[in-house]
Amino acid sequence: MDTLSRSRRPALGSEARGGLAARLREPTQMVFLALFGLIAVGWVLVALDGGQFLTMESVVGIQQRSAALGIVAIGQTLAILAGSLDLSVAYLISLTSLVAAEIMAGRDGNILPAVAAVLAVSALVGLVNGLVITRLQVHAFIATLGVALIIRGIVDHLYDGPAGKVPESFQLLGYSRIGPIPLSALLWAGVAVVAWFLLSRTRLGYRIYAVGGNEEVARLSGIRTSRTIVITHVLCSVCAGIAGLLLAGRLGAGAPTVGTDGGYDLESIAAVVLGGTALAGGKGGVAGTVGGVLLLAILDTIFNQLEINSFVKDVVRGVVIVIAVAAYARRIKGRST
Amino acid sequence: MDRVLSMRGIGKSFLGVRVLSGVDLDVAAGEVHAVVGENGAGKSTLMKIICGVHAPDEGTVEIDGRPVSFGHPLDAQRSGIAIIYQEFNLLPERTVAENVFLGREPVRRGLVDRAAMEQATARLLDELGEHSFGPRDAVKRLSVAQQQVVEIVKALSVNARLVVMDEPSAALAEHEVELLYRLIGRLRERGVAVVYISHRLREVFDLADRVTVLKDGKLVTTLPIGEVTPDELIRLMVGRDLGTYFPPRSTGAGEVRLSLHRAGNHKLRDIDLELRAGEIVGIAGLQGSGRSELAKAIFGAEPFATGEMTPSRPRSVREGVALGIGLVTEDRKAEGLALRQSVRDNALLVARATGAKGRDGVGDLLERVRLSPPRQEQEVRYLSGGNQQKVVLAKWMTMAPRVLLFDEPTRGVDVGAKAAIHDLMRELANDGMAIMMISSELPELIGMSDRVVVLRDGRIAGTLPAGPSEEAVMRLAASEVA
Amino acid sequence: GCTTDKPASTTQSAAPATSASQSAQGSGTGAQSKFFVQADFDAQLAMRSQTPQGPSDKPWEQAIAPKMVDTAKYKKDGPYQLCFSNAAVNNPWRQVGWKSMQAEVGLHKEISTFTALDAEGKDDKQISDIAELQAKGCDALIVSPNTTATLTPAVTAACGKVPVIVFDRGVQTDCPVTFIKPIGGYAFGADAAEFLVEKVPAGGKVLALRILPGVDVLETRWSAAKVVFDKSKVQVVGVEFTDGDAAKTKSIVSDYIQRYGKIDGVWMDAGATAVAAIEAFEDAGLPVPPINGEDQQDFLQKWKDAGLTAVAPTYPTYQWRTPIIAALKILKGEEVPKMWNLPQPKVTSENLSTYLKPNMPPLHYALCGCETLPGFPETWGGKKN
Amino acid sequence: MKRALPILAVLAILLAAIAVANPHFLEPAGFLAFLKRAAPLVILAAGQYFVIVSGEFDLSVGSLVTAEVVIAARLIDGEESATWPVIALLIVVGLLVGLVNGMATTKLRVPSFIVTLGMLLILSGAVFLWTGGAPRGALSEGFRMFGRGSLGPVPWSVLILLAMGAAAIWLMRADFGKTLMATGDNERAAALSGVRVNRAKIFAFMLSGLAAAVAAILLGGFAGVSAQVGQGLEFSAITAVVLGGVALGGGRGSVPAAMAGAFTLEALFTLLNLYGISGALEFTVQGVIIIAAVAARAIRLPRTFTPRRGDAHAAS
Ligand SMILES: Nc1ncnc2c1ncn2[C@@H]1O[C@H](COP(=O)(O)OP(=O)(O)OP(=O)(O)O)[C@@H](O)[C@H]1O
Ligand SMILES: Nc1ncnc2c1ncn2[C@@H]1O[C@H](COP(=O)(O)OP(=O)(O)OP(=O)(O)O)[C@@H](O)[C@H]1O
Ligand SMILES: O[C@@H]1[C@@H](O)[C@H](O)OC[C@H]1O
Ligand SMILES: [Mg+2]
Ligand SMILES: [Mg+2]
Repeated sequence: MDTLSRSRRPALGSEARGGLAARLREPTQMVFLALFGLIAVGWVLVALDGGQFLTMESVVGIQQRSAALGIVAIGQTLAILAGSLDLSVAYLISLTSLVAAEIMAGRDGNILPAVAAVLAVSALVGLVNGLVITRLQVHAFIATLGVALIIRGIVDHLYDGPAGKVPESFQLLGYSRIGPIPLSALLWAGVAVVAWFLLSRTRLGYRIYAVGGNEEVARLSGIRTSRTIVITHVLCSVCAGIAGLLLAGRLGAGAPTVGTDGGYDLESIAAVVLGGTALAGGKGGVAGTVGGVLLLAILDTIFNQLEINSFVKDVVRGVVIVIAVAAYARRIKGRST
Repeated sequence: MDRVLSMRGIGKSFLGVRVLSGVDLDVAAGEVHAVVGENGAGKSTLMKIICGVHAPDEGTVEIDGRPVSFGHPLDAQRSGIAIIYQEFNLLPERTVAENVFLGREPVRRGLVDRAAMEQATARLLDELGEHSFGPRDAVKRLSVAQQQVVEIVKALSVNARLVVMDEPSAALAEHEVELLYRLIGRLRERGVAVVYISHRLREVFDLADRVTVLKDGKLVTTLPIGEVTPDELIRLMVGRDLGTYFPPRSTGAGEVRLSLHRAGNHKLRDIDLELRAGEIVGIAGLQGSGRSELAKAIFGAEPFATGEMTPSRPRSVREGVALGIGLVTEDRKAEGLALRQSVRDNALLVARATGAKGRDGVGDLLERVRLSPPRQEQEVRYLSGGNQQKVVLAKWMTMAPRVLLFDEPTRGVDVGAKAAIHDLMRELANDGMAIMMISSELPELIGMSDRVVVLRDGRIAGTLPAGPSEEAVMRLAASEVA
Repeated sequence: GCTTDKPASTTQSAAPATSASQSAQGSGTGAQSKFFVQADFDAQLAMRSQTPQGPSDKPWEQAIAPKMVDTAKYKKDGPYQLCFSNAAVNNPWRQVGWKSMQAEVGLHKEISTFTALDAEGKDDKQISDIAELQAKGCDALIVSPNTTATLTPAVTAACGKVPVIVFDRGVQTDCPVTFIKPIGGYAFGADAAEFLVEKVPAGGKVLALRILPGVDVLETRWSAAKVVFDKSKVQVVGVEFTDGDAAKTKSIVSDYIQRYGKIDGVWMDAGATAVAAIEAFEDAGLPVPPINGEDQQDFLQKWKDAGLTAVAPTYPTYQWRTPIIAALKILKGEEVPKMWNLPQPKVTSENLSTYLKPNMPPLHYALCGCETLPGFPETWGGKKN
Repeated sequence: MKRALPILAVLAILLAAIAVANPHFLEPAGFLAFLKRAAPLVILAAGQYFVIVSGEFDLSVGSLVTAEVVIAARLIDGEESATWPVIALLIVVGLLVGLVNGMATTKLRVPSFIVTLGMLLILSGAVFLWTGGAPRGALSEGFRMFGRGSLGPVPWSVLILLAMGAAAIWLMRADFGKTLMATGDNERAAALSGVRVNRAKIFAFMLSGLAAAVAAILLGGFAGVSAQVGQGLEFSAITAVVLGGVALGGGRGSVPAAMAGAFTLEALFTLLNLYGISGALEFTVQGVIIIAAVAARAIRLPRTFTPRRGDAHAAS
């Protein structure tokens, strides 16, 4: 019963190695092309309107505006790359802003304990998210939505308004800048670099891609997939915690609604997919997310400068996100056939 | 003898179906041990038990004389076991080097040492004589054969004491198979134990020191390769004589149900073919020769772009179905069944999709395909492979097709069900259906077909009358190699 | 170089934490809000009976007990660029006010540019907006803060660069040249509560409905009502948050009706969902008890149609005109009140007919002060009749 | 129906607990009031069910409900005669939004999570762009009758709920439902059996849009115009469906179970209210219960049958 199995399959494509052009067609690179395109369009529009587009202040503004979202979106990138997602970040941001401001209570000496507490609380939330997903086998959507509700209840129960006080020195995090670069943007850049490094240079990063790419393949290759998912969620939550710290620094207090007002849950997911990371996981990266967040921020800036009302902005955002992801889908399809 | 692996009384069931029972297997250091058996005999399952993917329900596994129980593939890896899985096990989005070292990336000062990883991969590729791609290429850009090489490299990179190869050569070209031979030779010299699974008996006789035969999940025997001839080995695997088994051939072909003239698409060229009522046409060819594509093109799933097809050329599945064409796909689970739906819902899927009538007869149909016992409300995922295939058949029979295409209809189907399916195919032909059958099992193909059409590189290499010799088919299918 | 866009200190009047009147427990009203400041409460209640200064036909230019501040140092020649950082336009109250403000701007030729940024209800965005506006060369900056505590640092920062005018919700610093608001939340809350205490028989059950916690203009309304209820003989059977959602409001009221059989009065911290509350009684086949709403047309209409026992304290939207007027005064060097307390009338059954304007849409606020502005009534969604 | 048993048991327990706290609940009037209140969410859950069972998500229903109510108010503007044309228009809008969601998901091959997230932004932006930031206009009495009034003792919304529920059950028993289910289970197998999978999914999104339109008519009728009316409803609807044992990822679960999930959620809200759980902690209890309910289902099944986390990668 010798089967007819001797085979020769032709290579799928002639180009085994991707050239520059191919690289630029990667979704994560495309977002930067879109970004430059948008800046050009913005420039023209604002000039026609009689304004100046990238002034010092608007450049600072863009960075300030995007720092918190940027940091959350980095965490969300990790979760999505691992094939998961996190809907609890918005409430966690509110919670950690309160934890930070309450512990700081206006005293410089309390900054370190407050930061430590924020990191601990957010890591714990991430741990819960991860364990509910892996141990209790609850779909990430429901698991993190449930955890979001739990945090929401606690926050709303304990607080009915801004609370705590962030000392002057810590508020510098929200306001200081070095030349045109705000400290908050540096913090964002720092988080991004760490995440980039983690993803591209550490075993954990490789495992995140593997688990998100194909959990079964990862498992068969000897990767402890559950552990990877749990760690990823811890990291994602810690990013949210850092964003909470930053916002506490900016607001001078903790605020029970700062996370949800900012829409950080869905907006961070939007930024990640805008940056070309596949919602199904395993493909994409931090650079694209940074591009996605900047794209949203530049859109904001253009609308701000043209004083177009926020409702138009929502419409445009919605359209941009869908079109961008459709374009990525087209690229990928075009290449594989 | 220095036993690396020793398995005793291994038993395993899936969803209440016994897949393995009382299997013993010993593999010594420096030995190449072949495991053979029919599709579904349980070879892969046994290997997955060795590698910690499945835990055995009963029995013991010893490595180097120490009992082990692996809870995770990682445990097996740490015990020095490497495996090339039968199914593809790569991440298409990652590079070759990343796949090779997946889960075992070399680190330096806490960071993944890309350079070391890529060098080691390059060296292994070099040893295999593989120069058509490099460590940094994305796996998704590689051909199936190239990907298989990556799998081999992945297993070799472990530096294991025991390497399990589950059909490693299935997608390899001739020269790559020879490299594989040499590599296995080198592993043997280093005292590594190799478990080698293949359906190609030539490889088994070329490589193995001993051979273990599985049949229906049970151990038949383990023999030194010198004590058995190919014919005897086949008899051990199949447990009966093959020739007498198939139902009697057609008594005469009827009207032309479907004909192709110079039809082609991205994969196929100049296909001229007639399918007649009452006739079973077998399609032979090497893997990748375009057999499945031919079936899908006739059916409308990957339509012909050029040429003629009468009565007409379907541009979609629905058009194909409207022409009375049905396709039993080669991958039942991925393409044939909605596994979580009931037997009844699956059987009625085509009828419902096309809004056809005649659904009351589904019970009779299920009886006719000899689904045993006919449990209409059961989810199909709980059925055995053979019963699942019968449900797929029933699904197409609801629309009383004029032409029915079978792609690997008995793959992973046990002997009894296989016979039932064969009988049924002949019955349908006798009732006036035109049948086209693709099978990689030559004996089956030869035994069933009234005519054998051989494909090579997307073209028809030749047509043989009923009952050709295997050699005749092979010569047409692989003339470039011969 | 290292710079900060933040001022050296933002620690004026840190927190209004002097919580007074530990109220009677068991009255059902819960603990007093940390936003409660006895002195402000007393001052506001007193202001209700004071006569405002200024033209009585233009309440948005009037001020109660003003303490004027000199603005000579801000004097400059026009034309002027005014900037406005708006917390949001996310409810009808703000929508009406925003229309009025834009119309007010249109009245003044000397305003060459009016730049407004909408923070969409996000503190963080408003902080950036304020910073960005400072850079636009505004001659004056108007701020309607999203939340009190959290916008304080940003407003303080702006104070150092331009004259700042804050209105509606406050900030915890007195650096703005002027803070414009109607009398305030205490007066609102007390007006409604006093009405209920008068109309609801002793021992009667009152349900208190609030939008959401944590906004000072709303917190003060409730805390004043609490003081009034705690001193009275009515029983507050529940204090619930409605999120300003009509459906939720209606459900909550229905539940209370079911649970207690009878509710004798409804207090509300804002009128937007008053009609929903009223409907809950109607749908249960019960008479509508004494209730308060706000100066929204749908409530006033219902009040008239159903002959309710009701009152409508107001938080007039005409206050949106005042910041523009104030900004121009400041830039012309005219003095303005430090605390610009606008009159805060209440609608009663006696004056109901003067406020009810059937040609205006249901969610319109009667005290828009917009009747004389160009574009009225269409711009505010009304029909010419 | 067998699948719906666990959720029905939970529902029965919750209803019993409500009855203990509030005996009036067992009287026809009390129970009808509960049904009336639950009707919009139950209808939304039925709509969401079609989408989820086909393997997709619809996050746009909340803002669609808001948009529909706001549109209705502005167009009717208190004019009785406008009632029926506007109701017809709302239904068309609901179907149209579903059509766009479905087309973008199937034809542009954008994950429905993203498509409907985009739609959420677009709808909430567009409708307020049109009205200037807050609702304007007013609903007519005729319009409000459906959410507020009754036919004899039975509220209209309960009748509409019964009709919609029956229609949903019928649809799922019909060819459409069976092929939709197969599509959600194994899209490729369905396509190779001649199922028009894209069309089935588009239809599912349109049903969800239709459900949102009907829910909007009931909610607008119940309490009048409000900009908050749809807030968070998408998450409630998805939660309800999942509580009913319908798996994200598609191919499993029944419509009655999804609707039972919505009733359960509504009963939970009512119960928490009745027992006076502090308004805020309500969310915490809700979160715990949702996770527990879904986890319990996963764990009860033998391990080999449980869906791997991966197989429902929601999102894609
Ligand atoms: N995870 C599983 N769940 C249920 N059944 C399974 C599973 N894995 C294998 N089986 C069944 O177990 C039997 C043995 O399968 P196995 O893959 O071990 O056969 P094999 O000898 O490797 O066949 P082949 O030559 O086709 O690779 C088959 O009937 C198969 O359908
Ligand atoms: N060695 C392999 N391992 C895994 N998948 C393979 C392999 N060879 C082919 N395939 C994939 O499996 C499908 C079935 O291949 P099969 O063995 O039936 O040969 P075939 O039908 O002649 O191939 P094709 O249909 O590509 O001509 C192919 O379409 C291809 O995508
Ligand atoms: O003052 C309040 C305002 O700030 C809010 O936005 O709407 C209601 C008003 O009463
Ligand atoms: Mg096998
Ligand atoms: Mg094939």
